[in-house]
Amino acid sequence: GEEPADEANGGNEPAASDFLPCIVSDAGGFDDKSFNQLGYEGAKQAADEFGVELKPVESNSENDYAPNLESLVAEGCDVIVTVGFALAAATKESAAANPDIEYVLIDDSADGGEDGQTFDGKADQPNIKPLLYDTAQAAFLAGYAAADFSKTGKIGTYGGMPFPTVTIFMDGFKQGAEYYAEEKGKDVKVVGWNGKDGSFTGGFEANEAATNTAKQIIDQDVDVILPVGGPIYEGALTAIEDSGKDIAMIGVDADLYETDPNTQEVVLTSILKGMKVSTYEAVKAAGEDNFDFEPYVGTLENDGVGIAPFHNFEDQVSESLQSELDEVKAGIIDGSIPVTSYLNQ
Amino acid sequence: MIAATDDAVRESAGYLFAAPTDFFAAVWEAVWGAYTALFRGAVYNDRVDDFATQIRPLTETLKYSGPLIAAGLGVGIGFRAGLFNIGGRGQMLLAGAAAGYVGFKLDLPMIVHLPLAIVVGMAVAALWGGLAGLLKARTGAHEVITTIMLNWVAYYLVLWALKQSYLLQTPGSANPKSLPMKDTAILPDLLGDRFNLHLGFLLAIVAVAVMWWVMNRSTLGYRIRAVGESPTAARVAGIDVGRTYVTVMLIAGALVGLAGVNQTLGTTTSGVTPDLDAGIGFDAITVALLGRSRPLGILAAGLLFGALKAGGFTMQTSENISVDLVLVVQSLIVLFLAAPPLVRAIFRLPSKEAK
Amino acid sequence: MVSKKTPIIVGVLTLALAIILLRRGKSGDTTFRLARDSDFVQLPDVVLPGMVSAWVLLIVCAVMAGLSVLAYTRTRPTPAWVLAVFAFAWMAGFLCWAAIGGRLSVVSLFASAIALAVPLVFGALGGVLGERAGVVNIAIEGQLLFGAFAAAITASTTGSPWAGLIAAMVAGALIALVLGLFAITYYVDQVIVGVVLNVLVVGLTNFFFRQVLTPNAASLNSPDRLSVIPIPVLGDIPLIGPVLFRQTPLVYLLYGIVALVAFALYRTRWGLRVRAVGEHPMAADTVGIKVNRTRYRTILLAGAIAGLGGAYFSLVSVSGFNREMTGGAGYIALAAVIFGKWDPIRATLAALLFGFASNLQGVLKVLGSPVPSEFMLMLPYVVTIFAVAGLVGRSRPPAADGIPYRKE
Amino acid sequence: MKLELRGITKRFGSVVATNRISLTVEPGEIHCLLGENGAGKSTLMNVLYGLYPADEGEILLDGEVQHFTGPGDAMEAGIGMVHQHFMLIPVFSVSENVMLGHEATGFAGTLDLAAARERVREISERFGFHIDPDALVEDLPVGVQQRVEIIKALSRDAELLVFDEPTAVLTPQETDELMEIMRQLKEAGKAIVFITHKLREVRAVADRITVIRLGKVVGEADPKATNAELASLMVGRPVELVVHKGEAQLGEDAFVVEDLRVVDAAGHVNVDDISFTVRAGEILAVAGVQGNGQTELTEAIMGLQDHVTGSIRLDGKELRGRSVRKVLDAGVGFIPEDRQVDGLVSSFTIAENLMLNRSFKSPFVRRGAVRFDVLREFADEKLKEYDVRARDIDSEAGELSGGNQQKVVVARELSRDLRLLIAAQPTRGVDVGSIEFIHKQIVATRDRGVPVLVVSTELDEVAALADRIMVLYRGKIVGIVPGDTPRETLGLMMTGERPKDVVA
Ligand SMILES: Nc1ncnc2c1ncn2[C@@H]1O[C@H](COP(=O)(O)OP(=O)(O)OP(=O)(O)O)[C@@H](O)[C@H]1O
Ligand SMILES: Nc1ncnc2c1ncn2[C@@H]1O[C@H](COP(=O)(O)OP(=O)(O)OP(=O)(O)O)[C@@H](O)[C@H]1O
Ligand SMILES: [Mg+2]
Ligand SMILES: [Mg+2]
Repeated sequence: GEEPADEANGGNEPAASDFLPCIVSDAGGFDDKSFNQLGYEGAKQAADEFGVELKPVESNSENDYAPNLESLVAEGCDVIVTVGFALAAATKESAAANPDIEYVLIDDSADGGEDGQTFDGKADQPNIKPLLYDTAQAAFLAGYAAADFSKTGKIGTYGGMPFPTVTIFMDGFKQGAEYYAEEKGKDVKVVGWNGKDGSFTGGFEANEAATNTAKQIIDQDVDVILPVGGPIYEGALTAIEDSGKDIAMIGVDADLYETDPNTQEVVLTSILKGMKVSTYEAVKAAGEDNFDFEPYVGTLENDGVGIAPFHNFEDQVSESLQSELDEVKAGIIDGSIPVTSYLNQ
Repeated sequence: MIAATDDAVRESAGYLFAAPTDFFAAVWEAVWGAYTALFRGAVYNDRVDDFATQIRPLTETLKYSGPLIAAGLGVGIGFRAGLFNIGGRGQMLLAGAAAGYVGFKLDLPMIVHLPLAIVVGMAVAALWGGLAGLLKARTGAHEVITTIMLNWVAYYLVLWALKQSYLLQTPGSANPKSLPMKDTAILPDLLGDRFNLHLGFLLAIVAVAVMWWVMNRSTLGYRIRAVGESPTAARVAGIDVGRTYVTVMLIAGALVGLAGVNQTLGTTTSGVTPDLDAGIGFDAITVALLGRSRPLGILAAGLLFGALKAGGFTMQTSENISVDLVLVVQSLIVLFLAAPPLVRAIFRLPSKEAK
Repeated sequence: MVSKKTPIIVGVLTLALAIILLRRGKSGDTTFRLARDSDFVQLPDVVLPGMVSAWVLLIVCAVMAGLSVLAYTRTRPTPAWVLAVFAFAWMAGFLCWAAIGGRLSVVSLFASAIALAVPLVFGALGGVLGERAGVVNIAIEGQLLFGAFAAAITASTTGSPWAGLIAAMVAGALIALVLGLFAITYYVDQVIVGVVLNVLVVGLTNFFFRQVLTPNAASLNSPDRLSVIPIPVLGDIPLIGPVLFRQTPLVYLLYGIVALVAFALYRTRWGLRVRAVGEHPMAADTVGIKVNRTRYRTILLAGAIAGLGGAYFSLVSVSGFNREMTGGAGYIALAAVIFGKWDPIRATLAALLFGFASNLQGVLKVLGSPVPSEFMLMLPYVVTIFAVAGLVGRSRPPAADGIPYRKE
Repeated sequence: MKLELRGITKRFGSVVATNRISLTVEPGEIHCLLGENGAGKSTLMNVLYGLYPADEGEILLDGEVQHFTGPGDAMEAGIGMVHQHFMLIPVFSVSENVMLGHEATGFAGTLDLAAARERVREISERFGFHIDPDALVEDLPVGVQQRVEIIKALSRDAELLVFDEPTAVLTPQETDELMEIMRQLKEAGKAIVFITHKLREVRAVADRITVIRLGKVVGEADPKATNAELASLMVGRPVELVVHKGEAQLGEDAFVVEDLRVVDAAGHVNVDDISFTVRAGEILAVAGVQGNGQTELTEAIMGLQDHVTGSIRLDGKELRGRSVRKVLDAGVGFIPEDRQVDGLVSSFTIAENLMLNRSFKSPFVRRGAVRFDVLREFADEKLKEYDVRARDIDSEAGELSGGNQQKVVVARELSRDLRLLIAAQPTRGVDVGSIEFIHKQIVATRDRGVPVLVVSTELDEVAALADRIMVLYRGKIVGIVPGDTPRETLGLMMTGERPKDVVA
């Protein structure tokens, strides 16, 4: 997160154009090391390119969503990015009331109709563009890589809270590992997620619960671990350090190797969720007046999701791994390798 | 201009360690400037022309006050009986979830549906609060512990229910969110569509009136006060202290429950979520204390807090004051309001120097 | 009169375990790991036939339950050793069953329980001290958070985690000072001040985290962690060593502080005066003790201790500060204060029980418990409620707790 | 040390508690302060002790003006005080209480408890107290707590000692012992201020007597003056010291207790198989040293004790096992011994306190609502009838002086339709004028045909009221004797001995 710093002189300068992009966070705030932050960075990047100010508003609770949107409307925003499924309802409402404003909704389809049960694959309001990410696909690759990398044959994962945006990673990870096991006829065990339920720290704070959950998983002889949920990966980092063993970690959302240099020693790879890029593009399109309201679903195919390079582990993973991953990726893209997640069930 | 001062805050924050005084001066200026924004967001917006929009902030304040008042009453009645109910969060969550369940699941005419949803929500919360009361009466378990723990239990319970499609989860969706409320279960708007103010506020006012009567006029209130002031004397006077604790916690739960109901059926009708309490359960403690646990005091404190909340949005969006500083400003206001002698001391200081 | 509670609880627990074993029998062995890979003495793993062992332990439980009932019928309280044996056998039996087919590290089971409890113990000690002097400290959460914040920044800028610890203490004491100013000097309701201070600290730390720490993460928010420093010899004792003496210095500091606070509170002039002021300030005043000065001093110390607990979050659990990273630990600490009946040792035990239950929850989940994770996450809270209702019962706070002292 | 108070004025809001009071106390003198409840005696002493700053006036010790900022300064100057409301910390041991504030310490501030114990023992021995230095104060009977207070004052070698109503909670023997101690202290050259409502005591030890009324000194009295003279000086009107009571008109056996046994949570038997009967129109006084089961007996009758066996019948109906509320509903009036803890809610107004145990039924309740109009009318009436000295019925009970608080409790209990009255220590800490009044009310209740059980450690009171006297010792009945049994015999029985000539 570099952006907030150079905001300091934003207020005094007159806007270069009268385009006003805005963004509302969910209760996690823009420094959640996850979707709020990436969404913010993407929107900010677009705003900077236009030379305009981005109006960011944070929410403290779900009570704040609607009023925050309202006050942004009052401020004359042209495009409003809303982050998280929690904002879906408020976004729909605001969108209905303000058909001239363009909305970008991250991580929810805004679908379900009046009664919440009529799914037509489109956002319920025509001026909402949903940004969705089938991260299970990317996590599948990560699971495959982890299974290949693991020497103990045990890999683990844990999440902050059992929310679908969290468990979708765990789902793909497990499927990928199982696919590997089947293909190679090896025994690979996934600890911490059984396809339905698993280990959770009970929150998205980087605290002892996060560290301890990681330790418990490591205690099961796991040597690759995937923590899912904002800053809880920091707990895994600590647990790895304390274990004194060679354990690799897999990051989520962005390339952890880049965003947190402290992790460079241990990140095997990261599961990328292209929120920054897609938000950037959506805001940019809005600023250039060629906004479209087609739901965006990030997949391996459109590079909306993916996995990061192995960086320091480049020479530790098996030689054929990268090419195998490319094959698997192609398989997923052409549908020959099915990956299930809540987005396509 | 005010925006500029806030930028000054940010700038000085950058070199905080070099010149802390600059920073705090900037904060103070920003805080001062924030008041106008607060006022504009909470009471009366002088920047627009038509009357309805001008007073809209006031209606927003009232909307936010509703649950704060109701929950404040729930915490306050506990204090009157000598019980510290930190369980607002759990009680609200369960109330909201239960009311929400009735609200989206059943098909009934409004005249039945809405009251039923409200009553079910309040009843569930009452039982949850009553549980803490019962534990206290039966085993002596301290209500501070049990209510804190029950908050978490309620939270995970609701979270779990939100994953079960036969309970709260929207069928076909994976998100922990229920269906939106049916129209027949939504608290109607009081001033028409243009305003968000809904019946929940009136219910809270009714609760204030009822509580005022109960605490000041009824024998039940008399007994509650007696138990709160002197459990020993109350016991000798034939008042069953344990039973009174249970009664109080039942009522407290129901009142806090009203706040939860207000959330799902009034403020955010789009469905039950695990965050529906929105921190009100904890704010209610301050509201109750600031209102000295008296119904009318709680009404006033609730209105103040409602204004702080409503004004906070304007502070954030139009003055670029970060939501975190909004919290800071709010807590400073409460602290200084609670300490009139300190405020006097601060303001007397210059006059002394003048002499 | 002997309470019926104990035999009833013991009986119900025995029955519950029996039902679990009957209904959900599994087959396979249970592996208990008694050492970590890094340990000096490598005790071998213990492999037990899971079901058989569980049944044997259940029988032990049943015998103990019988003894408890017997004691009750003779109107005697259940002997402590019976309870101890019961607790051990029950837990062991349950784990034998739960970990069938898996590996359970006994060292981790306890070491992690301590780790989870550390900030709670610091917070609870801070709470105990404050309340013993008659000042209710709801602001433990704020002190933890501010301590974590100050520790991270200071340790990063100075490059020394030890400086971080000192900063954490100062930060905690600072919050205590504000609490004192309002609650002691201006008689503002202590609970209001506490609750509001928590909000204030959240606001301030969030603000600085974003505006200052995040942009300058490398220089301001990447402290060196306090790493594990095994104590020579002690740390090599099998089982006990790795559990107690292969921890971070902050944990050793905690042992010292718990002992010191417990000692000072009951055995020194300072402690006598603190307790006097919390029980009957007027009486203390009549013998010439400056009530409010004593209260100030005590809460400042209490704040410093709680602040240290904050450092655990940002210097031990993870390295660096994160917004609202204490996540309600201060409230749990508050519960531990009361659960521990305002006694430093008991409060420590209460926090440890909570830590154990949280850890157990995670361990069971990793081992593949069929119970939904939401219910597993509830475990520590539910255990606390049962413990308080079943074992602790009525507890009496210091008589003048929460009451400002004014003379007229 | 010579004490001089000059023109001390202390106001609480609009109340002038002491109004330009001047007083001199010489070394080796016992100076008694007499005055009604609320006259301002305690306030004056608290000013002297540095607890309250005086609004006007000055304090001189050996001719030097003192400026006390707190009790610490006063103690430093050699003043010791035994407070009317004990300044002891209940959860501390005797030694800890005694050492508090001037602790002997060893290495690194550790308490030297051994030294404190020694000090307690030494002083106890000097004055013949029997006190276990390690006992927790809360476990001690009030009489013993009183001694701890005295030891506290003595342990600091005070030159001027203030005793604020120290005898209110003492047994006759204990009182005599205390008088003896005061004489010893006086011999040792200490100056003593002694506050009491008991004229017998005043006449026994006083060298000089100052009478205070309504915050002002109304004069000095001669220690040789008669009780009646002292009493009328104090109250400002003639007082009847012995209540005239007619022959009891005995009715049937209205209140029958059989084989009553009360066990506490720790398993101690506090009331051990006792049986007695009180007839309608009779006062049975329960005498005994504090802590011999009286408290548990009354509480068991009221339904306030948990482990009670035996039978308690009122008008043939069993009371045992009923809730407190049902016992009250059966027409039992109860004046608890500790009015501050059990009898009143101190933050409630007088009016609210007057309906404390009638919050369920008429006259003050109608359909769940309190009838404040009826209550206020009633309260106004009782305030006058019982001469409660308070601003008005909206004064908080906690603001009243002890005697006036007691009157509120008595007024509440006696104005109910009683079938039985239980009065525990009904006049503890109450001034002579009020004692007279309260005694009259109790006798009047008897004369209405109500059985009355009076518990008192005060032999004067027992003698004044009792038709028959039951002496308790260690939870057992020593004997039930006629009302005119001589003091000496009763005193002996209270130690557990049963003189042969006593008929049951
Ligand atoms: N001893 C008591 N202490 C406190 N509250 C009580 C007590 N007894 C009853 N209540 C409360 O008073 C209300 C009325 O209860 P209930 O119907 O038992 O009263 P009642 O009809 O006057 O009594 P009863 O039927 O026993 O004569 C209830 O809210 C109950 O909880
Ligand atoms: N802290 C206080 N605040 C307000 N009024 C007080 C306070 N203390 C005493 N008073 C009032 O001052 C007056 C004198 O009270 P004080 O306690 O000195 O009486 P007293 O002579 O000691 O009576 P008693 O014999 O009952 O102990 C009374 O009217 C009392 O109500
Ligand atoms: Mg007095
Ligand atoms: Mg009834």
